Amino acid sequence: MIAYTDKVRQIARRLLEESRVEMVIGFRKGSQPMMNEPCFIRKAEDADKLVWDGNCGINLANYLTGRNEKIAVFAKGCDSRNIVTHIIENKVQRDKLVIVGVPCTGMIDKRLVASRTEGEIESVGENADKVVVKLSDGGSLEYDRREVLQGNCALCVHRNPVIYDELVADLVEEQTDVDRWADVREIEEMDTEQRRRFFEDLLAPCIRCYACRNACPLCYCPTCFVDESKPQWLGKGQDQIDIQTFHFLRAFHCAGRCTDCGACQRACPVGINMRLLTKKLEKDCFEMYRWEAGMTLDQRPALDTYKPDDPQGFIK
Amino acid sequence: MEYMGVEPDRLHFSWISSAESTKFVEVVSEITEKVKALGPNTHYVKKEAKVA
Amino acid sequence: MTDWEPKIVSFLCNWCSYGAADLAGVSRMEYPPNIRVVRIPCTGRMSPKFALAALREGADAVWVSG
Amino acid sequence: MKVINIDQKKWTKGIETLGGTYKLIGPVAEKDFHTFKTLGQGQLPDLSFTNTRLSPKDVVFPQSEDMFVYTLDPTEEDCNILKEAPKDYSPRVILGIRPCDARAVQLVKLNFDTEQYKDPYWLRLFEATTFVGLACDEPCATCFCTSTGCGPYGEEGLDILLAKDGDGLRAKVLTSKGQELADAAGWTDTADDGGAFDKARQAAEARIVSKVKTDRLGELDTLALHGADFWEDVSFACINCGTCTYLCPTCWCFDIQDEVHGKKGKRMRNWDSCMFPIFTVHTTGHNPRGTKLQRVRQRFMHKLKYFLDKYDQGIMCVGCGRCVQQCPVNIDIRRVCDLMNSYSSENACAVQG
Amino acid sequence: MQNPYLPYPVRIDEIVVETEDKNLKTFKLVFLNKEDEEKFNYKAGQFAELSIAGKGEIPIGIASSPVEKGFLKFTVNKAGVVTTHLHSMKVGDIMGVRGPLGNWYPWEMLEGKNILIVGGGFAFTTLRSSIVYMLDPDNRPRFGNIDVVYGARTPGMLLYKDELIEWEKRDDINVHITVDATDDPDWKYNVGFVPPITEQKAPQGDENTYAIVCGPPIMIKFTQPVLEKLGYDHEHIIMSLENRMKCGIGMCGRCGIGKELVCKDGPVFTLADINRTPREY
Repeated sequence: MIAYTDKVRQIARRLLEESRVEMVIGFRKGSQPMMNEPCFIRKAEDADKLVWDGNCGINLANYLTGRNEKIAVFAKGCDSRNIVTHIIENKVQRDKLVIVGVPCTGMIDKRLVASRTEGEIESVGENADKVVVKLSDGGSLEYDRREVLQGNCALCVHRNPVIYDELVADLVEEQTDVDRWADVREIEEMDTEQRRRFFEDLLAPCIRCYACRNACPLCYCPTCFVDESKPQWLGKGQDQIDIQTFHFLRAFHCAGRCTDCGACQRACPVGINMRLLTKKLEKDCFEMYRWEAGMTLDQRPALDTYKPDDPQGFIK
Repeated sequence: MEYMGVEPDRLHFSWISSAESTKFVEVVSEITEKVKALGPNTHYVKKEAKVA
Repeated sequence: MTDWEPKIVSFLCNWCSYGAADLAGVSRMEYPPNIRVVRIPCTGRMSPKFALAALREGADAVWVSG
Repeated sequence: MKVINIDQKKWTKGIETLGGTYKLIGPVAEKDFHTFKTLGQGQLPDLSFTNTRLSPKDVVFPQSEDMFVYTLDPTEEDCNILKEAPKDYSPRVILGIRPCDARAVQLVKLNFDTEQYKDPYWLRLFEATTFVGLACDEPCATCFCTSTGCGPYGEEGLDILLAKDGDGLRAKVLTSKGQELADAAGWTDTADDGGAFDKARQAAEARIVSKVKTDRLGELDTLALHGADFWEDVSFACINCGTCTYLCPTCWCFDIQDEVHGKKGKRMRNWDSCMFPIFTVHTTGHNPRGTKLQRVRQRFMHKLKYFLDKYDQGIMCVGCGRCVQQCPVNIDIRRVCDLMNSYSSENACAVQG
Repeated sequence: MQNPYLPYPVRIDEIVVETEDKNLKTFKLVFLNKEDEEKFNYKAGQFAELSIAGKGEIPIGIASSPVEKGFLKFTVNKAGVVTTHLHSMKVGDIMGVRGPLGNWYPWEMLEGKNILIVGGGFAFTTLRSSIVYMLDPDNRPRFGNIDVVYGARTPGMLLYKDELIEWEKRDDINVHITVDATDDPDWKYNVGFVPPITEQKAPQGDENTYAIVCGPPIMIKFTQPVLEKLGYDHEHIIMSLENRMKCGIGMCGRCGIGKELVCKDGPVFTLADINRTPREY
């Protein structure tokens, strides 16, 4: 994916030069190892600011709503599925977008690399299958790229964009040998009490900064239910029940829409894996309705439609 | 909700037509029995907020 | 707690179950007094937050009926 | 200079003794990072940490705290009348707070301890707390405390400063509160360290490579900075989560909320964040800071300009680097500070947004 | 340490519905403890936090005047959670008041000066407080001419109608009442928006004349050029700002505009002050 940078710059420059778009949304090099910052450029000569590597984990679909310009956006598999969801939900207009597809081989989990590494990381480089960490004391380390991917990327089966106007590179081979729901099954196998304890423990460190919600491209409600005051659904303090209610309800709101892009987990400052909640709903949608979010523009979402053969065993 | 640790019998769904008063009575009785068997809901109830 | 009686918050569709409840009442049928009925215009109005809100406030069970 | 030497045995013994009279708060390893927690009996603070991911500001300013309690039961005589909530203000000691976080408490104090009003909750907790700092010998790449009037061996806001010395610790007692604590713990082994403390300080300061310039911020015109052209670029990536504000040791904004349970209610306060749109929204729906740009600008302007102008005590940032490390989209206060500090209004028109 | 967050308990003594849409009520509050009343020493232009147990607090300008003893008056618009609940309360109910908060109109500076008051809608509360204060026989000689321009959407939306009529009759104050529109054939006062009426009726600005302006943003926006035309410079235009507040004592941080905190350093600012801060109100 390293080689994508040149192509990304080239495409951005051309689109702006030809005035096909007013702005291009991509990434620029971050100020820290393993961090890139989403940015926009409006002038062709700024195209060289853009980069693309294994640290572009932020979901750029987030930055498309509420804009009037004609925009070009770089989209990984998950980003493109969220763009589809946005189009279906009338949040963005297809004809105002130029989607530049980026076939993806997964993003690096910076927390994982940091926790595996002893000592201060100075910089991190990568090639097709290795991640190379340079330490500030001069030493260096190498990891197998597959081993330090974000949790969702390691399990991703839609690495290629599903919708695009042009591509940065040839499509990549999809992973077929992954067990997507192993962690969800593990929780399903617990009994009620264990599950309750499990989630209590999982969500206990939450500081309610709402980074998960704000990083999520699905969470675009003008007023989130946690902010509503008439009625006020939940308290605003550090009460554990309130915290759990927030996470459970947020997950419900993502049912049948979540693409498991991993933005929530990546954004969380205290490292909560709230994907364990959204993935359950993703799994249910897949198993009950054969539905995966954002795969096509021509189909209404599972929870948006009624089919006579929908499962209804739970109804008396 | 079951997944997040609420007992399955604490949540029921049903379909009753406006003419089916007998079914209504049946369902109410059945649910009440089940919940009685389960005992009171002690988890996931917001008690007084516990803060500093 | 021997005298404990469950509180079941019931969300009933105005056109279906609420009608059935009404009919049951008019017909003087007997049923357990444990349900607290919330009439909703349609089960489509139901939202997970209602169910969670009921449990948070101390309901012992939630029943949604169309 | 006289310092107290504390070997490992004395340290363990001292902590144990202190546990009898003080509530002990110290860093503990939890999952994959350190947090400041109340220590259990016999538990030692784990001093092998760079810095905690969350700042220890909650020791004096809990994220949620009760203010008042009341009853809504009309049969009771004091129905609807607010009463002080019972609180614990017993003496406590925070062990191993970093100098940057200790200075942050002093900056926050400017807000809560004013001539006109004093915040009783914050001040009582502050007064109940003895601050035992731990100097930083291995700062992170994101640390820029030497640029913010602090430093890895900064003493402001501390009662005792500890520094690692091989297996043991060296301590410098800075206040009478600190002396009391040292006496209570039995740390009395004073010796002349022959300047080792100062040498270690200089070495640590030299390790801080990240620097920002703040020299021009004071003289720049508020409205010109406010109308500067770089805010759109700075704020673009922001997702308006409250991570930076919640992790920041110097952010103090809060919200007051009533919660009722049955007939009993309480008024409590919770941290709030200028990053959230509802922070400033009026009941009419009008929001003076309705856009992301305005909110991001407010955060940086408050920290780097308004605070400086209001109190003349430097910027409201201690250079701990938490917001830099944890920002999900890598918005870097050092970059923003440089942009602001080097801003010249000549080539940009100051439009109010 | 006195707790500045603790409200004084008060009882609602009287409720007056002010306007025809019934969304504005004036509450007369009486302190339960005499010593609290003595501590609550305020000046016209200040506000207080009204506190309702279980609901929260709201900052409201004090409508009564320091020269009126024994009670406080607040005119409250029904809008949010707290105000809606307040509107459902009855005489005799217990609630809380915390204050007085913020600064006041600069009475020391205004001594011996002519005063123009321009108000619109339900922002007239602290202006009423000011007028009553200035008209007090002890205080009236300390001020020059007093002119008041007050407008509302319709006659039924005017606050304190009885007092307005009384003031209208006096010769030591010029009151110009106006409404945006009316179909009442007996309406004997002005019709038109506040800014043009100000232009017609208000005195010219000079060294010795100050304008106090309080009203909805749109009114303020169009009144400002009118005052400029009349010769008021920005140091002579005094305004009261409104921002979302919680603590009221400058600590919670939300009402900040620039380095000023509206709740503590304000709400009263001169236009010249306001021009020096970012426009975030």
